[in-house]
Amino acid sequence: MGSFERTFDRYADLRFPAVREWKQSRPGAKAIAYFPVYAPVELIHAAGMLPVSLYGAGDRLDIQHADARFGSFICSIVKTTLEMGLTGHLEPFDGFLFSTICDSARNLCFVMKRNFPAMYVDFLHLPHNPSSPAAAQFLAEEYRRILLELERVGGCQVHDDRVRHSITVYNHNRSLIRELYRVRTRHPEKIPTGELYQLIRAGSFLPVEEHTAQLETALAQFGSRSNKKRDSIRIVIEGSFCEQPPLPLIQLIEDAGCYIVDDDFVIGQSWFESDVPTEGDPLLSLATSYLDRSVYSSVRHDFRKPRWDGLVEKVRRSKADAVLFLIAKFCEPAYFDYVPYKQELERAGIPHLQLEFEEKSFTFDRLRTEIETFVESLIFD
Amino acid sequence: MRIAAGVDVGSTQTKAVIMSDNGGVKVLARALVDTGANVQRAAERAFDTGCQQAGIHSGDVGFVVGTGYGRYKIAFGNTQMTEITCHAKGASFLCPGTRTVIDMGGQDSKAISVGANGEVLDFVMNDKCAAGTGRFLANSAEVMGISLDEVGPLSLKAQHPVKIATVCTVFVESDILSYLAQGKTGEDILGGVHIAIAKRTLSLARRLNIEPEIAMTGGVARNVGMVRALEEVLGRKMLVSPDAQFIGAVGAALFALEKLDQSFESGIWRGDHAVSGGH
Amino acid sequence: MPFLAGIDCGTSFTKALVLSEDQGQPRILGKGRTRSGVKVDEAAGAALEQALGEAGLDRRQLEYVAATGFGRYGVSFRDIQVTEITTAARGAHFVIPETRAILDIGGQCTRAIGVTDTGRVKIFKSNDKCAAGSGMFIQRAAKYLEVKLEEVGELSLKATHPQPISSVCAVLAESEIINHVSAGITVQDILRGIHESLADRAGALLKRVEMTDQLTLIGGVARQAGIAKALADRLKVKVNIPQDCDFICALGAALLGLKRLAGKRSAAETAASEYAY
Amino acid sequence: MTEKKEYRGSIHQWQKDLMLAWYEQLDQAANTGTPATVSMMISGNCVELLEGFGAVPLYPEVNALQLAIRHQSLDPILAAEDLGYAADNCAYVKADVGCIVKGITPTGGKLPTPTLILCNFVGCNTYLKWFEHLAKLQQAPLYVIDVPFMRADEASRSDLEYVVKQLQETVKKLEQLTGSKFDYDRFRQAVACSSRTEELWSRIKHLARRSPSPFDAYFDAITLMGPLYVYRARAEGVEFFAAALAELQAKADAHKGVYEQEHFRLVMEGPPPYPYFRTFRDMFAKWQACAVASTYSTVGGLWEFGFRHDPDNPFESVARHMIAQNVTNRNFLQRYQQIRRYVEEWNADGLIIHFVKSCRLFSAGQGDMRDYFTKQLGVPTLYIESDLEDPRYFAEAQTKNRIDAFFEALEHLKTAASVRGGA
Repeated sequence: MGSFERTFDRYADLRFPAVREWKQSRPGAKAIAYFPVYAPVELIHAAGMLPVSLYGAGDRLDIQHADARFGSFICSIVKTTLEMGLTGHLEPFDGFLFSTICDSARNLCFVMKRNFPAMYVDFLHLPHNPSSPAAAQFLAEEYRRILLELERVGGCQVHDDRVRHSITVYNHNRSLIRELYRVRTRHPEKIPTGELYQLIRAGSFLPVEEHTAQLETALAQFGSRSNKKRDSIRIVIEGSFCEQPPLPLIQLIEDAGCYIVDDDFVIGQSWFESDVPTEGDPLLSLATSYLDRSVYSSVRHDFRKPRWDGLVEKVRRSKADAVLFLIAKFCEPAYFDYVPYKQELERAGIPHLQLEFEEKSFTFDRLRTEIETFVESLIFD
Repeated sequence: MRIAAGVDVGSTQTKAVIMSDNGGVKVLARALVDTGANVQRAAERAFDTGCQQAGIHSGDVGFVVGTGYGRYKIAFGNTQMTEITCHAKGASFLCPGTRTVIDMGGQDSKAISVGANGEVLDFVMNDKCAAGTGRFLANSAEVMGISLDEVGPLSLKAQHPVKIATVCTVFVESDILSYLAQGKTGEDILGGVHIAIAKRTLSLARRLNIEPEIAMTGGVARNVGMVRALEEVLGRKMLVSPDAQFIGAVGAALFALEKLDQSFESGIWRGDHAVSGGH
Repeated sequence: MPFLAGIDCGTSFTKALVLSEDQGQPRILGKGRTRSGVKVDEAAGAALEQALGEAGLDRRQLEYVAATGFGRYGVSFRDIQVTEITTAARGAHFVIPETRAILDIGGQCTRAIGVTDTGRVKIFKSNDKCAAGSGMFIQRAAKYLEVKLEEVGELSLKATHPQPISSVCAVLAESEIINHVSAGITVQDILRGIHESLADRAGALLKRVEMTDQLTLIGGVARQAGIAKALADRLKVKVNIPQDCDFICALGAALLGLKRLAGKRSAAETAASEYAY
Repeated sequence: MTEKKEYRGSIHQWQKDLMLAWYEQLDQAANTGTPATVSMMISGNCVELLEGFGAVPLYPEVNALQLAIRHQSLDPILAAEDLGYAADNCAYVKADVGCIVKGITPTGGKLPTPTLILCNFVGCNTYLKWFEHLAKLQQAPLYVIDVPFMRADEASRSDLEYVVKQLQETVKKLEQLTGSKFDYDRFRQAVACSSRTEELWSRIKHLARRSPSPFDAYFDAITLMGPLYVYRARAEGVEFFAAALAELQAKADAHKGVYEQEHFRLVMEGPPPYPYFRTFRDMFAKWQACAVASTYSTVGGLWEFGFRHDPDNPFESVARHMIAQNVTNRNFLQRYQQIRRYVEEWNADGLIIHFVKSCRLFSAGQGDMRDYFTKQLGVPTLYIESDLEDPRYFAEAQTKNRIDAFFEALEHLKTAASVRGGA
């Protein structure tokens, strides 16, 4: 699967070669970077721009300026994102889009605004009250506002059909991702998560059409594999929805005796549970889809169906033995959710282990010991 | 004869400097003792040694300013000032033209923007945990079984400096151990350690407007490797006084001299004794 | 009766233990202990030779070697590697069967382990973000106060007015100690204070592993009388300290080895019998 | 002398009595089930709406800070951490949850299970988690008023409509829960009361422009904040703040300041370290440094720049207050400008940024704020870190050292300036 290793090199490359190539081949075309999780990529795509998800800088950039701006107790992705900006790495982008996911990310939005006054920096308010009949209309308005800004930045007019087309394109892309996840849940030995991860992650910077093609090939290849099934436990990973764990850590988890049968890695790439309807007002359709169709996560609040129910369902659905909380250091939403998650898992008799990581960490001895112990405690009688 | 003294009680070492001003300010003596367990006694020892060296009687000293973390423990001090204020003053005396001070002590590191008259314009410090301080170096030396003085020179010989993951002074030990286990050379490991601290220190200093001249003070200034590492990340040379570790005490002594002609009431002299109801 | 070895490669010391099974009862035949240094494999070999010497055996008689601890993957001649948490649970449970909660205060990391009645790990928590509350904390204090590490325990027992240490950093705690000393507080009181703040930090971990009325204390620091007392006083629990507690993990490893070996055996026998059939 | 510098007029006792009366009402509610109580967050609270039901607000934050001031916050915090809360979770939440689990209350009296847990989400994502956990813990109904964050300078039409609709939904919800009809006139009167209280409070804030300032707009303002959030929309509130204004006005006219001699004027950013409230205050008192303005005193509402609730347009003005007129729902750069106005119009010598690890809403990015004020505006700025509830993060020696160094430097600058001025 050489192609995916290449993908890794490309997303690991902080000069964003894929983005530069895309722009070079389309004079005047714009690229918009967005902070992870729930971003309306359809709108950016419909405006003829390249949506790119910023997933921090991993361990490939020393924080030299950003920690003077964001002090102690702030997660790494916030700092490395700003660091990339302050060190010119974000030069290929024409705008940044942030949303309500957490307080640090929100403040980052406005710190970026101050430090890059020439740049289009916007903040999307995603409703936290889906039970209100007014929420959908509000969000549709909010999407419309953003679309107008994008039209201004791109100097273009975006008609509803363009948006509908983009919705269709992304619906297809996400349905493939959902299918890949289904296959892995059934045959984790066929699709090592380290590999799947890189494949999905590629979608954070590749043009969606190109990524969709990759997913199709991969799906074919994976299906035809016949890898030996190891004596491993089946786990669900929860908590890595924003800042991403280093790839070696993901591989280490499998290496230490776990099959990852479901996860919330780069969840922003696959955040609708079913297709977004293409008929009617496309913005309203996207809005209602966020409210009724998007996957749960610690940064989305819907008091009609608690997230912990979502997690327990996920474990049952994927026939997992246990849950591994893989939480980014200083990620407060994930810290908070751990408590009710833990309570509900224990009520349901599902074993779990909580681990903390930082995107920039590169030695994992302690984590390895904890994961192995966890596995040993489940396999040794 | 107008004589004053400054005593800087640091976490590891206590320094005393005796200065006189008869038409020209000059350092009569400098003394250095280990702080050890009894801060008060350390201050006295340093002060007395200083007086002996200067060949004067402690009674000849007109005013004593105490600084450093142990400053409130100096029984014979007339007033106290923070080491930040004193470092700025001392640096611009020993290294004229100083605009930025980078101080690396045993347990904290700080950066100070200094005005033309040695006044503090702005400062930042790292004092909540010992990450990236002189102690970090001392521990590394300890783990590798070499003396602290060898650390700097060795680090200069690094070919491929290793990457140091942790900044925790205690955890760096296990990092070093595993590198040794991987067969990395002491030079490369120390090189990595020095770069790690230098970068951390610089990112602290960046909170200020770093302006030349940059002076390095504190015990770590004696470490050639650290000076080099810092100059590399800074991209420019620094002023390093041979008396770097005495700068706090010198600053204190200079204030003590000024104090000889000033009244207790003028603002800057509001040491804790001077203020009613302070501590 | 098979001979097995468990080897625990810790950061500072490597411990080896040789055991055999005697009428279904594991019996310890020999122990070896050496500084880990930088070459894990050599240290493991040396410790093992000591243990074998004590047992009057030689290496070829060993049927199974289980490695555990920080350097477990570095033991080239191992049959299996298991983490020191799993082995601690097994070992402690073997020596003190009523063990349900284990506290392991290591050089850099303090760990609490909840154990099932069969010696399986139920849940564990470790504070390894920062050396606060680790054994290092005591080592530094001892060094600073110029007392031998061995004396620390006894001294702290003599405390009359323990002085709390609040600093979260093992290194910065020193400056607090400086203040205490210069405030004329006795070494005993300071050491006890250190033990107590250690006990409190450990208590927080132990709560998370559902400790009930007693705990089993292992790891090098356990040898200090003072910490055991501090734990008993502060946490109001019975503190068991297994004798030569720093061999617990090596023992646990050997015991797990025994299990695996038994497993293999029965498998082999069924295979053989089938063949004979 | 520590007593002397703290403002203690007749209103000081009055303030205590008001808060006590509030706790008594809550205790009564716990025992008898009336009045109805509604849990709310301080920031951008809509206490006016509750008046339409004669319901009493229940502020978990107030309980949390009361505990901290009384040095009782650590136990509940640890209790919460035993439940699995992380060291880096907001300690307000941990203290509050710990109290409920252990049955602790600040006064010893009872606290009711609220009729409704009303999460007025104004920027603080922690509020959502907090109230969600409370609802789970207390088995009480939860409703969220999702307030759009300030992404532009002003609240948009769609923002206002969205919040107004939710306020009306809240009314329906409360009608179901209390079984009583919403009293619109009483609501309008409440809004009218608020606008009067706000006018008085705003004038008090402006008294701090005087030199010397008659009160400390950080430490003393906090004593006045309790009544502001609980009684703003009631006659008691108007009365209380009228008296407060009169007293402080008299003090100002007599040129009486917080200290014999006001040596430094400061703007304070960030919540205070409640577990060391007194110690912290003393560190500034030592230098006769007086806070003339603070952002923390505007979490509940930002009134010194002219906003008032509007009885002729009650729902919309409540919505506007929740969206645009409290510091927590305003964006970071708007906070920069708020502080900038304080520094310039209240004529301060420097800015103190107090980073509290609990509150990322307040603290995330304060390094950039420091950068803006020191490098772009040349305002002397001190940045210190601790926490608003968790006593484990206050390093007394280090904090004192920084504060002393800051004032030593400020003193230099002032003397230099006066010398230049003299020459």
